[in-house]
Amino acid sequence: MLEVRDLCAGYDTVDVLHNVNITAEAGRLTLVLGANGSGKSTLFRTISGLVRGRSGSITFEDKSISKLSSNRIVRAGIAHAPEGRHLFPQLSVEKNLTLGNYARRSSKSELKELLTRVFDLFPILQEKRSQAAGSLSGGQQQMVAIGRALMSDPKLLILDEPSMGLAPMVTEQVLQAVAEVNSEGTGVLLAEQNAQAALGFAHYGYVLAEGRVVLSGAASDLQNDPEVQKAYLGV
Amino acid sequence: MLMQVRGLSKTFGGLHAVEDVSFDIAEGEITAIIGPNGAGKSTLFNLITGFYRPTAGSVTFKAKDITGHPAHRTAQAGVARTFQTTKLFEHSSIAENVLAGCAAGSRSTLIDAVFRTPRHRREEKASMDKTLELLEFTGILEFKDEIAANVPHEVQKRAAVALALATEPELLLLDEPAAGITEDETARFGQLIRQIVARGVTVGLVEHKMSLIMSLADSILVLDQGRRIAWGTPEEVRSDPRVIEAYLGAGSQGSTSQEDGIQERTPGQGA
Amino acid sequence: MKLTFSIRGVGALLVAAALLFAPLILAEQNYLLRVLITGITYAIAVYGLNIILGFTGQLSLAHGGFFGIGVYTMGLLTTDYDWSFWGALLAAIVLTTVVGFLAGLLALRTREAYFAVFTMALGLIIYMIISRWEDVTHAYSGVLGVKLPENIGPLDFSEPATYYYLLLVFLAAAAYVTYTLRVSNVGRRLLAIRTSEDLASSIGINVGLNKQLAFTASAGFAGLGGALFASAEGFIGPNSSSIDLTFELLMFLLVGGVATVMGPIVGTLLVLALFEAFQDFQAYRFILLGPVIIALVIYAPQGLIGRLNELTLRWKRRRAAAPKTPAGPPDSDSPADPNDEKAEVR
Amino acid sequence: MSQKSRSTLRPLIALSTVSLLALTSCGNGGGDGEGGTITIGVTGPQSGGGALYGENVEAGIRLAIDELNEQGVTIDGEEYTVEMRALDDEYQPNAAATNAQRLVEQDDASVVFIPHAGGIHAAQEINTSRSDFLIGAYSSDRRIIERDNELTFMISPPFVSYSEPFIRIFQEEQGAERLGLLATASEYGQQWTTMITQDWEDAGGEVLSNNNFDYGAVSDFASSVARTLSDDPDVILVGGPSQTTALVIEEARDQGYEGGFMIMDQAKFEELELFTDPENLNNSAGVKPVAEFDDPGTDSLVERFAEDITEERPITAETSLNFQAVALVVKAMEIAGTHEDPAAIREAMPEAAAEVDDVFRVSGFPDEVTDEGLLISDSLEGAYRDSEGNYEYFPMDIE
Amino acid sequence: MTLFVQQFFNGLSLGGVYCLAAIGLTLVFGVLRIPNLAHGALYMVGAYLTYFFLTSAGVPYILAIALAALVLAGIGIGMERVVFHPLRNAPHTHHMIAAAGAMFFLHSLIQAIWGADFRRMESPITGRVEILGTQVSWQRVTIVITAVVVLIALTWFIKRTVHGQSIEAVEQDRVGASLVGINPNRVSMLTFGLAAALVAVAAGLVAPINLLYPTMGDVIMVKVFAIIILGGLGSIPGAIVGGFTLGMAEVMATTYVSAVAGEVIAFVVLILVLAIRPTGLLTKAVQR
Repeated sequence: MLEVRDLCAGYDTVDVLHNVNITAEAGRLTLVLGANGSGKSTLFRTISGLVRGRSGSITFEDKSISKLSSNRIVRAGIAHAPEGRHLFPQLSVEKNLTLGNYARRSSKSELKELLTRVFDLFPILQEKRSQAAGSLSGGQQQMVAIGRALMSDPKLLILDEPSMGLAPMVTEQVLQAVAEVNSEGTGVLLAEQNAQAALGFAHYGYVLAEGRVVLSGAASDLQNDPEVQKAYLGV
Repeated sequence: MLMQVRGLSKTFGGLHAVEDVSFDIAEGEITAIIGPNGAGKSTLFNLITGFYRPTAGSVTFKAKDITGHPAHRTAQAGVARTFQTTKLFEHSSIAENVLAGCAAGSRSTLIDAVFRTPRHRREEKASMDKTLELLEFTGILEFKDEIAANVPHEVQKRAAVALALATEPELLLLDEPAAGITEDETARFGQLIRQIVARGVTVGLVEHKMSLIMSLADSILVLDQGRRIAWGTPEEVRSDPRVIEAYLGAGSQGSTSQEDGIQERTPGQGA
Repeated sequence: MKLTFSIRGVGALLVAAALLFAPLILAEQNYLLRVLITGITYAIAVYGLNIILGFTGQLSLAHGGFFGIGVYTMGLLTTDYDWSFWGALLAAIVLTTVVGFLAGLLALRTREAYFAVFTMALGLIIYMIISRWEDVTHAYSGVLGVKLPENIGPLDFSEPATYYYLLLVFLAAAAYVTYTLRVSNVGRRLLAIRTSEDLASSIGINVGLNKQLAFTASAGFAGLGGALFASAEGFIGPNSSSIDLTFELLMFLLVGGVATVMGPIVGTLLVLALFEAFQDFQAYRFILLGPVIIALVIYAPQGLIGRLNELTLRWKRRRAAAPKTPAGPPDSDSPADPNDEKAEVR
Repeated sequence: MSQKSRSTLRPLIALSTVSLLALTSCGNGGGDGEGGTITIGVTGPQSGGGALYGENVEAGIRLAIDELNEQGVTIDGEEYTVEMRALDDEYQPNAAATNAQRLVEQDDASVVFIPHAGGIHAAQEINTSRSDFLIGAYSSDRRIIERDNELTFMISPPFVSYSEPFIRIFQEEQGAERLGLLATASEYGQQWTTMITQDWEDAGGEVLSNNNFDYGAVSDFASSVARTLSDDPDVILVGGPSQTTALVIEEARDQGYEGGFMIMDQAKFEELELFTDPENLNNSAGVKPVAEFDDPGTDSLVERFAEDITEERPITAETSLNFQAVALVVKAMEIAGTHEDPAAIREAMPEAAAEVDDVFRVSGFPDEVTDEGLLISDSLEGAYRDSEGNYEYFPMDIE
Repeated sequence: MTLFVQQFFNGLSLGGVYCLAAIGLTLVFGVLRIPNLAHGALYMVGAYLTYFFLTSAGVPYILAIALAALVLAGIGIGMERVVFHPLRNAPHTHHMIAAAGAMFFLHSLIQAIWGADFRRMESPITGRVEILGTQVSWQRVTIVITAVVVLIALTWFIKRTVHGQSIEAVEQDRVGASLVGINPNRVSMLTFGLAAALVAVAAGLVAPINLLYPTMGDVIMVKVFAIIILGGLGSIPGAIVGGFTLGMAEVMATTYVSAVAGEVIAFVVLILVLAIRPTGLLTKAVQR
């Protein structure tokens, strides 16, 4: 569904990604592992159009999206819950969520359906629906971020380190929800540092190190691969 | 101990970014700070260098308490730093950048400059000499007249170090010095850091590139969720289960079994 | 580096020579000499603006006000209080410096747009005081008969050319201070602050103190310019402290080149020449000049001198067979902020 | 890279070319040699808040020049064409002085009309020392002629002339006691206020709180009006630009005020009538409308103003007084036999006053030019609009 | 007491006008981080456009204001495209200078078209109404009512419509806004257009009790800056509270202290606020 080929990208004089190749299949959960600074966020930001790639191609459902602006990409069916969440802090949870549907402009009934789906996934958000997003706890904010991405009814959901800064129990909860979304048929591209927990849910995984893919394989295979550890700890 | 950090904490609106962290930086050594994303490394850096004011705890440098001193005073005391996203005076030439570092420590006033007093001329000469020496030392002399924004990233990284060194620090703190440069460049950068230590400047660094850290650091401080979870030599840290857990998640025991289906890729080769 | 300086040096020398011989060339053209005289007093104030805007990157919109304080100190002291020109000149500098210092204490707690708006309010308050405090400033009635400098030996300053040369001395001093700033440690500290306050403080620069000093000096120059203006004109009114003046000064600086040594004088004289030239368009000249200002800001924000400096640098580098230039950043339109990439938890 | 630099340079090149061209053109702005042309210089506000005022002044000068050229101007046996050259000073004193000098040096003007006190004062710093030109001062600030500047003549009657008749009308004839102050807070308004305050009190009246405010800078003046009315005045001093003054008067009437107004000479009845219901102006004293004069040239000028300048607004004293002054000054040139020697022209002015053609006698043409430069007319009158809306005119002594 | 009631209504109508003018400025600042110095000039153009539609085109008053708002919105969008869009990555100094250039241009343009004359725009709304024992003109009542209606409509637009929400979203997080598919370019244009339309309404409302002249916007601009600083740059509720506060303060200071006090109060407030709390009184401490 998503094909990233020979992608190079970076900021100003910094090259972050070097010839990255990644494929995310429809309906599967694809994991991108890597220590921080390995380029996961840049990869995701390039896919969702926040950063322009320098070379290489990105295709989604056989159409090139590497030249599209981010609003076009959302409309094409890719939703990105970024690292740092980037919520609208002073708007209510519900507003944040409905804004997630901005590109889709769904009808009222569809919107309601999508909203119900998010609230089913994260019941706590229903309780807090009229609170300002900025006033929520980190975990709840992460749920809003995921929920907002889901509101565009994406074919591919990109999640960048949803567990960052969260307590282990909350992480568990969030990852469970991601797995649930995936099991309902939405493709997921997930970046995680917390490799072990995530590999349990994933179908396929890539390991990034210093802007390159150094390992890839079925999640179950990666789970106990010492190379993964090496990529993280530089053993 | 050159620097002693005791019980340092910082909360931002209820969130504990750094909590009760203690460690030492020994003179003439290289101390590294590592940890997963969001572990509080940069916050710790900012606390030590006076960009943030700690909520609790103390920082002692050369037996003097510098807790909560503003950044410029910390720098004047002998603690220099670089930034995560390389910061340079990007519209100035590389040489002017380093000169700015010299300027920061200079005592001369506008009066001196206007009337070209002996002190002024002496300092100007000294600054220029020091700049050239530092550019040579960091290996970027040939770029001295280039505008900082236009030089390759590696050169910028080195210029940032030269700039920091121009303030004649005793402790140099590097925030992700190897981010965004290639492996070869990283290796060369490691050499530079060793040379800096050889000059008599103690080095502390935050870094993600484990290859660099493991081969360079004398001691490593590992943070997770704002707390210190390990502090020791590279070997100690590497085998510390808490560190492995922090990085890889619970359940990882660092199994050594290698199974089929894994393609190893060499860098740059592509699919 | 040497070559660059020599090219810039030649340019500076040309401007200096032109200014030096202007009274001889203009001979009986008192009007052009008058434009030059006014221009130079403005330029001195622009050098002041250059210190705070060019060297620390803060946009002060109070400089029309500071100029006005200089104007009125000179104007009132030499008339109502019968001070000598020189005494009043000193008083004007001291007063604007003090006001600048005090204003800086408040204003510099803010930054960027806030600083600009704050100083704009400050400038307007100064204007209000000058235009409303009738008992002291005579408000709109203005002040008549501001003194010219007392003669020094054979120098008779009532002679426009002589007064012109006196102004030239002050102008040269202002330019020299700017030059010195550019190439000295003091200026490097300020420029460091302009590029990055964080980086500046990380190398031990006391950002607050240096900005305070720069703002103070900057106000002082504006006051000096104002005082000389008052004396040159003889009659003064509240307009000489208005916000419009601030914008004119700003335009002079921008056209000439922010943070350059020759920019203020070249920009001031060029724009004034334009204003005079476009007099025939009368009220409608801004239909043309307005877009010119906008185009300048968009296409040549570094100003005339800044642009020339860049070109000489580039030319010089090409001659010196510069080292391979690395590929520039891609022409990206994305709102990406590299800082976000590795943002720490807040 | 080079492409980019070229495009960045273009505006700069354009700018410097334009300015160079402009500078060179500065040099040859002068007349077509000797003999043919007399240039009358004008520097006044053409842009900014005072632009209309400047336009009115220019209109008077232009109309006079057209008329003069039709009649023909002969100096020392030679035919001349009169031209006007006007520059914008945005009401700024120093710009006015600069413009004056430019007009003198580059356009060979020997007379420069300046319609604002600040500009006149600034020009007086140079017109007898650094340059040599005659100032046609259109301002009623008496300090202008008190400076002993030999090359100045004052076109409009000093505003002090209005004080005595105004006070007579309201205090003596109507028995008013309480004077409210609601004029514009400009230099001029303040001077007026100071004068009236003193004279009113000297005559035994009471002056209430000073509520002068800047007519040009306040976005809503209802509160100043309300405050003035709360003191319960019998008569109120108002005045500034006619249009704003009309609104102030209207606001006061709307708030229920029924007393009288003393209208500063900057505002004109004929303009006030356009901006507010004329009934609001009943029981007010001010400047006599130009059209109401029955001098020999009045009707023709009113007509020509409507034809050549505009029909949208009536002609006012700003136009008519400057119209007269130009005729006077050109006549003085003819008598003096020179258009280049300001001192000689100035000297011939008293004599010229009697010889100007009737067509230029419009609204109280000066009968006398005093040594200090004041133009005095015996036929100048003020106007009082009574409670029925009829105008009565009263003589004024110019002092 | 009557004086107070009278002045209260004066303050209310002045405040309403200030509000409408200030909200646009604060919106532009919130979305683009630009202090638009040409805002006063837009106000002036808005007044002239209303005048044009009312007198030359003979359109009814309220419709004339609406048309003027529409045209000015177009001008605002044009200004965003031509002047500010090319400068989006430039330092704030450049914006301010470019805005000043635009301001000078508009002054000259309007003077070229309509001349420097003062113009009086007669409002078809005449007469007075007695409220609490004082006479209040219908025009002022109209100002207050229209201001309130527009403010409510604006709030509804911002809070309840997709386009309005996109403005708020960009204001609060640009990256987040891009990620939900909001085109920041379009939001910039929308904001500029909206700001211009609002300021046109303010100008159209106040024109009948004031005069039209090319520099009429200069005075209001400074006041409006004072208001948005008072309310916190970028805050809509701040602009509303600040607008009414300043309107009321000005009127009351003029009434009970002096005319000069009324004129300077805006600046004094501005300096005090910035001295005490540089980011504005009503802003919450924003996280960095």
